[in-house]
Amino acid sequence: MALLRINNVSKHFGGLVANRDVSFDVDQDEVVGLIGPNGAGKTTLFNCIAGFYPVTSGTVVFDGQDITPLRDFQVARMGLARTFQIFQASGDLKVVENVMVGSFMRTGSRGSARRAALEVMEFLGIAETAGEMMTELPVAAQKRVALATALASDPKLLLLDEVGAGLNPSEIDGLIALLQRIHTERGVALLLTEHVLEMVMKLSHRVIVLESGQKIAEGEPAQVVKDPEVVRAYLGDHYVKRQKEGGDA
Amino acid sequence: MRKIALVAAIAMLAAMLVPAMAWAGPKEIKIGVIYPLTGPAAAAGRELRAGAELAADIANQVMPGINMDMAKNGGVKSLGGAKLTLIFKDHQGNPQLGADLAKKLILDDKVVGILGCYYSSVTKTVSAVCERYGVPMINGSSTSPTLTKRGFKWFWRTTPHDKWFTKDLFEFLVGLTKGKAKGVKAVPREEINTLAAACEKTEWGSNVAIEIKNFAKEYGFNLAANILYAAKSPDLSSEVQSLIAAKPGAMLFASYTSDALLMIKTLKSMKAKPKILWGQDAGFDKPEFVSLGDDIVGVLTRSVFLPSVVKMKPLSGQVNDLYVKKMGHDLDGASARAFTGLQTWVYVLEKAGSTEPKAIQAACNTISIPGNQLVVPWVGIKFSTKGDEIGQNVLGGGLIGQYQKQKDGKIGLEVVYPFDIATAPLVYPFQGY
Amino acid sequence: MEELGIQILKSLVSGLLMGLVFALVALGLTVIFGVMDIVNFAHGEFLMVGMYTTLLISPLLGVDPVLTLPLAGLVGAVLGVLCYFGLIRFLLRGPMIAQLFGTFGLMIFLRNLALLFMGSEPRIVHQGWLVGKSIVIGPGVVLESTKLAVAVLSLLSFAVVWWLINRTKVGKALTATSLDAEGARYMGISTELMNALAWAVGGASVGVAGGLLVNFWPVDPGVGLLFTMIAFATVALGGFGSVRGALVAGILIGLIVNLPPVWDAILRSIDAVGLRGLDIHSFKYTMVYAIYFLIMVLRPQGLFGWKQ
Amino acid sequence: MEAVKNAFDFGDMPRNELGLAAVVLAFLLSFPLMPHSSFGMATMIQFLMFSLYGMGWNLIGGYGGQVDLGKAQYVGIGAYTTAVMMIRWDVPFWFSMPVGMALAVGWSFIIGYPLFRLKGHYFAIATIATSLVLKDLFEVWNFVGGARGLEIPLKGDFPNWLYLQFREDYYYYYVILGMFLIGFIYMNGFRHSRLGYQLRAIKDNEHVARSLGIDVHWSKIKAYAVATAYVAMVGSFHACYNFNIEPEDTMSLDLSVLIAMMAMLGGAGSMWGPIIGAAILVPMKNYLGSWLGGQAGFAGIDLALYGMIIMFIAAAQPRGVYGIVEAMRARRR
Amino acid sequence: MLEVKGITVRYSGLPVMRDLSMKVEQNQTVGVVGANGAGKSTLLKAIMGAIKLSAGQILFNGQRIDRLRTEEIVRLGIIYVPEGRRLFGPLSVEENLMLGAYTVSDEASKRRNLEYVFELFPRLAERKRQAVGSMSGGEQQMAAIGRGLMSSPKLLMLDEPSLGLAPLMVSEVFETVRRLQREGDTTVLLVEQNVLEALELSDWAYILQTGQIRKQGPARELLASDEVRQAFLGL
Repeated sequence: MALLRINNVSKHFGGLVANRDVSFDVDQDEVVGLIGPNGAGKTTLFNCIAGFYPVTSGTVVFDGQDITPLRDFQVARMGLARTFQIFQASGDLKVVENVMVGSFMRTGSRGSARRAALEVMEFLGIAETAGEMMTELPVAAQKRVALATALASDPKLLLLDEVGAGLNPSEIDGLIALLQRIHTERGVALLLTEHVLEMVMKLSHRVIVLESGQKIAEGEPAQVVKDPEVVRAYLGDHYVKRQKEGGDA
Repeated sequence: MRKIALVAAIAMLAAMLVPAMAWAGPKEIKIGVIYPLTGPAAAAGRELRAGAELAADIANQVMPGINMDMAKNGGVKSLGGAKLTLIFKDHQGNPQLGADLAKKLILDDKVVGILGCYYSSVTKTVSAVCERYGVPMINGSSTSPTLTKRGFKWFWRTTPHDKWFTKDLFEFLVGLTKGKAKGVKAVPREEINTLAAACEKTEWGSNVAIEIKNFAKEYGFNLAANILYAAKSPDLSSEVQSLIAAKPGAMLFASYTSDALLMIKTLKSMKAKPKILWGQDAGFDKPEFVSLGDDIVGVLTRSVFLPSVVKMKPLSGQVNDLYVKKMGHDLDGASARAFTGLQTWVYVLEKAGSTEPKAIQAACNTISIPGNQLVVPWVGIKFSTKGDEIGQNVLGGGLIGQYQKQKDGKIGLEVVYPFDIATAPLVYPFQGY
Repeated sequence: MEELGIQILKSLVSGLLMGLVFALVALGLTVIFGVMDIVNFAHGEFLMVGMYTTLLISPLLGVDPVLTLPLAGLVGAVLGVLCYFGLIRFLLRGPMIAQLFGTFGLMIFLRNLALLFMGSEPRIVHQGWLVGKSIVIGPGVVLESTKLAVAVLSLLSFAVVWWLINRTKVGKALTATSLDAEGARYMGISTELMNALAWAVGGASVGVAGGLLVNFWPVDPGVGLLFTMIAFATVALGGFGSVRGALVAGILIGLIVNLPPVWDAILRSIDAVGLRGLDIHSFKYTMVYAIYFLIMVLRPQGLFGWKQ
Repeated sequence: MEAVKNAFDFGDMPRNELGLAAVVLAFLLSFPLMPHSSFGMATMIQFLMFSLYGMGWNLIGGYGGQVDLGKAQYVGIGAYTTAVMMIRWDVPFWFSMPVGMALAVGWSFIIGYPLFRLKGHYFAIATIATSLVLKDLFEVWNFVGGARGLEIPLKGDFPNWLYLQFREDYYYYYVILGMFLIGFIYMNGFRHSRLGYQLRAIKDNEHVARSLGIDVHWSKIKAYAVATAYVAMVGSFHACYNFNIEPEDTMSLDLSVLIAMMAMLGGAGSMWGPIIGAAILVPMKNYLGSWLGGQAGFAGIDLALYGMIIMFIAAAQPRGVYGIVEAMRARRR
Repeated sequence: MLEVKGITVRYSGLPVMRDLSMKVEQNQTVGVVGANGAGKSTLLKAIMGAIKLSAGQILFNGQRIDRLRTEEIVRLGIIYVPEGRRLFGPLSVEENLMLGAYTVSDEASKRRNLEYVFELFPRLAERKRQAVGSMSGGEQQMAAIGRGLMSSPKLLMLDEPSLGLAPLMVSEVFETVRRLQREGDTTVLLVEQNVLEALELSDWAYILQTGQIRKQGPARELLASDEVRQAFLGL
């Protein structure tokens, strides 16, 4: 029994088809990467899974329950957390308070919410920023707090939308290690979209490739990268052509 | 920045902590006067203030030309010729502010008593403060009937209230059918038996509406429409349409100034043709209303004072001359009543011979001022001390005036009721539009 | 029954006229909101300024009040531009809360400035081509000349604004600014100028409206509030920023506030004594707000709105 | 019990703010003992009333980020409940006040449900609409006295704690001060409650809030209900303090606007904002009005000045006076 | 033609671009590539005056433009086709194009440009009355580029023109850029995530990372370097 099962999900916006008949599974002990060029419909799919958009057709089953009709906050309470691609900290919350909002999903008590938040922050190595204001942190740290907040809600599955965007290579390496620990030590399944392919390749057990809203490939990272369809989708026809020409020459 | 804030805070604090440095001289009697000097009724406030000031001036000086007891004494004789000092406060039409100001006057300025407040709603809160502190308050110009139904021990009202005025109207209508009106033959009852009323729906107007309803029943008139409309409404066409559709002989209004102006304009545009058009003072008795000119010839309004009273009451003429000198125009309902209110204070103090509240209370409850002392055409001033109306002047009376074109071509109000003191023949029926 | 029919006709006519008056007053508000998403709480005070302008200037120049309309419009436009550069420009940087707050301040400021200089007494125009005239078009069906003029001006203004927005280059630039101010700047459009223009157009339209209204309505420093609340309901009902919506919603509100006489006529014609006591005149604005609230709940973007 | 602990936990407040709070508290407690004018006393009572109104407003306007211009309807419900129960059934204040709060909260749920589907200007104007509708109904509803309003009869014996009838204002002062302290401490607890955190997360970013399992719509309605309780409580007090209530002064748009204005001026979304706002605007309104407004020929100059100050604050610092304080603190750091 | 000299940009105090310098020569096509968040759009917006500089200068044909307002920069002939296209959705294709010519007062040149755009993108001509928001992503991108061409720009800056487009559309868009290179005297500054295409198109390229230039050189050379392939493809 897969933790998350996507069955033939389609999403239309007016006449625009953002996702068409996408199906795949994520297991409890898996890290799955969802890749594809810009505009392939990855974020839309995330939003459909998280209940932020109603799907046009198809079903999403999470933890044995059909969550297709549920609203986003209900889905979140089921144990499906997510991070956002564009994260804007504007408020007057301190870092620890921000993370507490996540842990308040599981408890009504401020004390235990705070303990849970601090524990997660300790785990993520950002405990020392607890008293600072969100807006005073650099972007990379803000992203970590967002991750901590999602994690503090004690999810079974974490949807990560472009967590690596805007980070430099060394920061990305740190993030990879962190995500691996989240997966192994906390037993949280991960489903991530990423532009930084390097990260997806290193982390994922399995990769799903979307293009123009459709799934075009699925498999182990090493294989998928070699898939000519994928290379073409990512690098364009010319590149494929040239590779061939190069091969011929 | 910090320093400025600190200084500002200290200044603010000081302002709150230091009581007003009003120095009480030995021969000074302080009366707190609370009127709407700004806000929507600021125009009336100006008249009220001038009326009260004029009364104080007359009381404080010896004025041989005025046939009034208080004009001869140069102060309150029984208090050793003490002079009156008026402390004006502006309640802006806000009951809460009015109450706060009353406290300020009572506690900080240590006034002997209060005069005010024009708006019935403010008079209510202010009189409640006075009642709590046991400070006498005389009210000269609030016409809500409920004010004297509360059994207050420290509240007296000189002016007749809306119930009286409305009753006057019905007496006038009945008299009209009996041929009592000057210059008009008996009007067939059917002609004016149907009434239609439109009153603004704040506390004053809705009180008037209730009185109209009750008296219509009592006098057997058919009240075909009794509309409450939102005051300061941008559009009165629907109200006017309903009034016209009721086909009334008389249209009755309770409106403040801007509504009264818009009402007349709308009535004109819709070609309303009632036989009688009557307004309950307020907006119908303002200079701006008079500026409507020919459109209001024949309109009736109740009042307690009309300039034409001068014709029959020399005393009124004397005071009016002083008022014209001060303000440039005649006394009106507001200023004459404010004058009378303060005048009552003077007579009460004279009688009490003391500024002790108890003495003033006793004086108020037993005072009787004859009509020949007053500028308003009343029988006199005498407050009821029992029954369902405590503190109400039982000798007051209303007038009904009619806008008529006078010899000099100006539009002015002539008294048409009470019939026996009418200053001009009634114009009937109303011209219509 | 015949009486009822005539009453419906009368109410339709006066509702339509009044509706066009409301629509004209709301026009400037919706134009300004359309371009920069700002609700101007001082809108009614602009109307007041227009009214006073005509009231004061007409006797000064010795011309008919109607002839001073361009001046009233000019004063409104100048006031609008001044407000934009003096206040609104700074408010745009802040959140919505600051915008409401700032225009509130403007409202209080303008109203009390008028009180300071003009006094609180209502004043009216006594003489003029439109004053006190009305046209009888049927049994009891009367067109008041000022309202008729305002209605015509209203239709004209809507036509002009529609033309300006849909048929001119400047209009396109205004639309572009309202859709995406940053994007518009990349086209070389000076959005600052466009915003100022919107305030000028908004101010002018409400200034002219005020100049015409004062032929029938008395003016005092508080006159703005009567119209502001209705204008808000009009604009929100029609959908913030929708010119067409303001026109339709204005007429709708005009018709609603003219319903009570029809109700009275119905009661008379069926002789429903029991219901006589129910005076719905006092509820006519209640109905406007209630209907506004219901429509908002059912259709949060308003009748013709495309922004939320 | 944790709720109580939360309410008294001021640990996250900057040290200088705590010091300020102690000074303010000492000042408030001892104010009646200091020499003061009665007008100053009345001003202080109004300051406390408006602080509480503002705290209520701040829950939705500040923490929730939605501008509410219809708070007066709840002042009205609280005031009328107390007045009606006192006049008709002789119910003491301490019983009618909770009933008034409960009725107001009930009404807030009824209109809150549709109201919070709206946002921005639509929400603001819809709150005006609901408040005006209720006021219009009260103006013609004879049970509550219609436009004539209700007047609470004097019991005659002072002080009367049961019916909150006192001669001297300092009794009222301590009653409202008690309410203020309870309100302030409760607000501190609310800030630390789950709903408090959730509300701030909502203001920050609704999408993120939803992804954390927060039912945004329902949370706002709940917070609105708490806000309503604050306002209705003071409304009940207002009825007893004023002895007379009318729709025109308890439910008017002016009152709603004033409440919103004070909170916005002080700084929406902070504990101190409404208090600062009331501390500035109430004395300004009263003193400026009585100093300048009473002068012949200067009618309006006080309020024109008032408008200018509001415009200036709005343009200079959208987060209000507290925003200025914060900005200064940030610069020093 | 365009010279960026040591600019620094801060967002709420934090530098997102530090001491960055670059050059665009007349009639060149210059590519700027980098990952999401590397600061590519920030660079273009800074050139457009939409973001204030904390330090540095920007010169266009020798004139300092970093103090000018956006609309003044547009009038100098720098046209920005923004990321996400920023078309005016409810307006028609033609209206959008005409807005692109907002700064042009010469009717004849407007007409000429319109014809040129329609010839370049026949599909836009077919749909000129359609609301631009209802068209497909590729068509919208054409409209956006077409709109940029309406004022005969001296420097055309394209921000991620391939974003969100199907591969076929992407090639079509790049084909257009190529054609502009051949036909006109338009200088193009191209910002792309689609590294290979961008590098193939450009004469000179900059690789941007976390707000700084990491590498620059003739585009072909960069294309061949392993470093680039690794950085962007993880291959």
